[in-house]
Amino acid sequence: MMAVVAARELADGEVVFVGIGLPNLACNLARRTHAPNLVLIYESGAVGATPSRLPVSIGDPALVTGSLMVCGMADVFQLFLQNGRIEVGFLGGAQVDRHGNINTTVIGPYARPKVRLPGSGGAAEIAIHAHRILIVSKLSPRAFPERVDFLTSPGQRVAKVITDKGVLERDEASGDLVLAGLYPGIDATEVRAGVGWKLESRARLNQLDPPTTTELHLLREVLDPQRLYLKS
Amino acid sequence: MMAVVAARELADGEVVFVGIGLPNLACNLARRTHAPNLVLIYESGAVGATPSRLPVSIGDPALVTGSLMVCGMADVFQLFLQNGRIEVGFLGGAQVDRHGNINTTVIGPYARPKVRLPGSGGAAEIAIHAHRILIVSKLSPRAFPERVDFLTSPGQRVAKVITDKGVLERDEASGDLVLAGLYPGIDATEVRAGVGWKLESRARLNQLDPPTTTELHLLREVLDPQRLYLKS
Amino acid sequence: MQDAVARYVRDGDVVVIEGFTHLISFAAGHEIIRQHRRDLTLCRLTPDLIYDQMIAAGCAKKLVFSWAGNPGVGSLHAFRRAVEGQTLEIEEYSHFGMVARFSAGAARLPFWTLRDYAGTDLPRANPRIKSVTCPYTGEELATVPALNPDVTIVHAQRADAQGNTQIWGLLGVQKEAAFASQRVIVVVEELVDERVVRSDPNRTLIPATIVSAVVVEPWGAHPSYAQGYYDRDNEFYIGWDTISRESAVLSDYLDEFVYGVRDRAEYMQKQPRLAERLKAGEQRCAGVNYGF
Amino acid sequence: MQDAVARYVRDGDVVVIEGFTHLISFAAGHEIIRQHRRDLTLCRLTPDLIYDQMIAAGCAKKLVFSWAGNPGVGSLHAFRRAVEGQTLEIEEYSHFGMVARFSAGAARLPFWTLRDYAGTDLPRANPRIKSVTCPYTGEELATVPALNPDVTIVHAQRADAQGNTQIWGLLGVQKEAAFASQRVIVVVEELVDERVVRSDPNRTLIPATIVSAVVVEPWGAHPSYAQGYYDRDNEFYIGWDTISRESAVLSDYLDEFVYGVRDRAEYMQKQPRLAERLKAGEQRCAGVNYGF
Repeated sequence: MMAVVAARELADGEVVFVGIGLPNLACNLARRTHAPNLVLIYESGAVGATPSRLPVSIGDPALVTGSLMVCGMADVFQLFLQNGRIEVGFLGGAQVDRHGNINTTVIGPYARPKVRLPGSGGAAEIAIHAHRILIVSKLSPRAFPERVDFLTSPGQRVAKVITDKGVLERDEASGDLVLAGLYPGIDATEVRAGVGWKLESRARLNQLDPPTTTELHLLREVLDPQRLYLKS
Repeated sequence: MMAVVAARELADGEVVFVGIGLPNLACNLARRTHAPNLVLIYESGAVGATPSRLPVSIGDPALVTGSLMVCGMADVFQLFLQNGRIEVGFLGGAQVDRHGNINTTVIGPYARPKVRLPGSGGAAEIAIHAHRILIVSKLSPRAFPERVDFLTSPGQRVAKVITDKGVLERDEASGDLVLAGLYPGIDATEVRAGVGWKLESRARLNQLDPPTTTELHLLREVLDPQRLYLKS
Repeated sequence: MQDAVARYVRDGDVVVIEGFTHLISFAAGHEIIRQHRRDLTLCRLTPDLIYDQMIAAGCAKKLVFSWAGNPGVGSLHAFRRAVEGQTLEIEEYSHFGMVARFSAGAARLPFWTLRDYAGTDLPRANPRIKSVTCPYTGEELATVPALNPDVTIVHAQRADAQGNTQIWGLLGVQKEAAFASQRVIVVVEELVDERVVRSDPNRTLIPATIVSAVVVEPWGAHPSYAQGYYDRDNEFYIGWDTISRESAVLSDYLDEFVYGVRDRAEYMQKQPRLAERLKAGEQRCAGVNYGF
Repeated sequence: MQDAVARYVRDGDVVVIEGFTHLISFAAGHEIIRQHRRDLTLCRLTPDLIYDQMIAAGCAKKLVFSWAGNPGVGSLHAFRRAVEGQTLEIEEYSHFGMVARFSAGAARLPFWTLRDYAGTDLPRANPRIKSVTCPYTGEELATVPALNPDVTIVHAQRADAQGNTQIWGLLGVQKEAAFASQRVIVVVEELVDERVVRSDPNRTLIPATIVSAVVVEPWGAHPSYAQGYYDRDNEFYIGWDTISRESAVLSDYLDEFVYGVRDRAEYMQKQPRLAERLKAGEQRCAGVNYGF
């Protein structure tokens, strides 16, 4: 369901900066349904990739073979990202707070971390330069604290947070994430239980359509038949 | 003779930033005599070129075909020149002054030029970054004024000025160009007559050997049979 | 070409036709002259004959450049007349300065830092050359401001219909100029299938995502050249010295070869032996394996 | 490889083994472990398994990085143990910050300017992230200091005997890291004749003029990959999670596959089915014409 909702967020022809896992699945699902001209850019330097297998890493050789352009990483960050050429960026994180700020650096204090996470990678600059950020993350009070332990990627450009139970949006007035849509059969209280602050709701909540048979078929039989990323 | 003297200034294995005309002839003469491993870099981006014909421009396609590397101009200026990877740079100019400063910009005041020359091109940064600058220029009081009308390329790194009558060097103590060597049959007064300031001499003047028959053969029959650059 | 210029090049624009000796779009320059564009700010490292023609034709208000000569020949006479007669504004850098301006523009930074200009008169002639202090070492370094053209025109060997563009041989600052620009017109020798581009993605210099229009114009770079397609027309460069020395002769040249033809195809038909004389020989490299 | 590491990698050096997923020189990392180098400052965007191994083997005093994980799998456990146990110094940037540090080093500038870090905690965690004021617009922009390693090791598909090195597929920051470095070791799948390099000069990423040593080491990037030669060994990356979770198991791995072999050839002989499983398929592009 998360991959399906994420896919539906992408408009045809958009330039998307994409990571591995669910975002990659979502982009490829969108390309095979309503957005055949989506341009996928990976921070590894592959532009317009059409991978013949599910890439296991953003540096997978399958992203190179048959792509439209392969450039160095200085070009990726300067000419594409900083230049403002990326419309959508996907991010995930160990923690997402009420402002949409993301932490992928440490749990606990920086100097004496309880858990050392991988760090920013390209996430800081993606959050700053992509026009619209989509976060994909499963709900839990730990993952959605009121305030992140470390602010790796600022939340200003976060458009939506696609969770396993519903969709949050950033409310422009308050700058807070608010509940905007619910998946079939899910109640707002279930979403609130997975969030570490008092989650407000939009006046009118979207009821999101369940995956179509086409979407399910593509995901399960074509895009990820080995269920590498489709665990739920 | 100028091409021969310039060629002899180059040591085997050196990395040379080379322009068109006599410097190019000199480099190719050196490559065929004592310096087969000279690496020629052109500001157009051709590295290790071995042109099959005499290039008419520094962007000649013959510099590309069969070269070791072709890179963009941002790389030429940042990764090679500014990085300090260029050992020798050749420059010429409408005016060279007593400090070795070069003018390739204007004769007369900048705002109301008597003669508008092409401008710096890469000359300003070549003069600043190449470890050793060789100037090739014919003597005349106009071409060697006491002070250039416009300082395009600073003279600090000028090692020698190779003229049609003798060789000047930069004296480290005074910072002035001084007479260092004479061509066969030329008198010091002839050189002084071509210079617009009181030219000092080294205590001991070099008497430069005339071109060998090999050198002359290579220049006239192999490298520039149509006498594009060998006018004198 | 007519449509692309009509649509994307406007009076008063900051226009860049780049290409260092290689891949200079004379075809685009001629079309701009034919469409009587005015008050352009023309930017280019080496104005070359094409800007000399555009200056002579009255398209240019200002020239931004780093080396204004006829390479391997001598002066650009229309340029010299305009500067010595003070009818053309100029803004002058060195090559590195111009490259840095495009690099800043392409990276969407307001300036670029370089070690340059110490001891030269260039910053006095051009107050836009400034300096910055390194926050680590305290050193003073030169800066130039970003250059973000309204439109950049790039000639290339090949592109697909979307504008994914591949270039080999000298690369100049084509990539930086294109990424720095609001609009990009790509002019190619050959339109190829997307599969050709995808078969060798490392050769792609400009992606379709930044391209406004693709124009197919074989021989569109003459008298400049396209590696693998045709040689540089050195005779033309030498001949330009004579043509451009007198305004009247230059004017006759424009009448015959620019205003007097409708497009590049007619330009080539007028000179039937050109193609034969300049057509490139064959020196094809082997491909590499992109398999995994 | 033994000679190159003995000669060019010294205790206390700032060492870079670059390659973004692609072309990571595991062979060089293993040789550095075998030669018991100590107190190294290891720099790399993505430390990957090779730095995890070098950290576990005690080579590293400090790690400079931007993303320290096992790509597509999870954590680098030796790294995590060292950081959580505070036995390893770290200096942390984002990817763009590391790319910018190499770019500055390669251009021999003391710093690089970027639009980044506004609103993040990274500058608080790393005081070397500073800022500069644009001399044109007055904007405040982030800066990072240049990174100039003592030695950079680059794996590549092919080079000639002098070190003119060609790479295709993902390019990472190989060029910038090499140009930034005092010494450069190039490790290649294949040594080719200079004529092969000269037949396609646009593919050359690193020129011989900056190369200290060329080492021929087929399969030297395994479990990373070399486009056109062999695939990434994803099974190994997944398996590393188990191996590295326990110090003792990791230690056994090093004993068997690093200390227990003399060189990469022996490493490959120990795993006879590896080559068969990972050998690249054929997807060769056509060549282009460099004639004129």
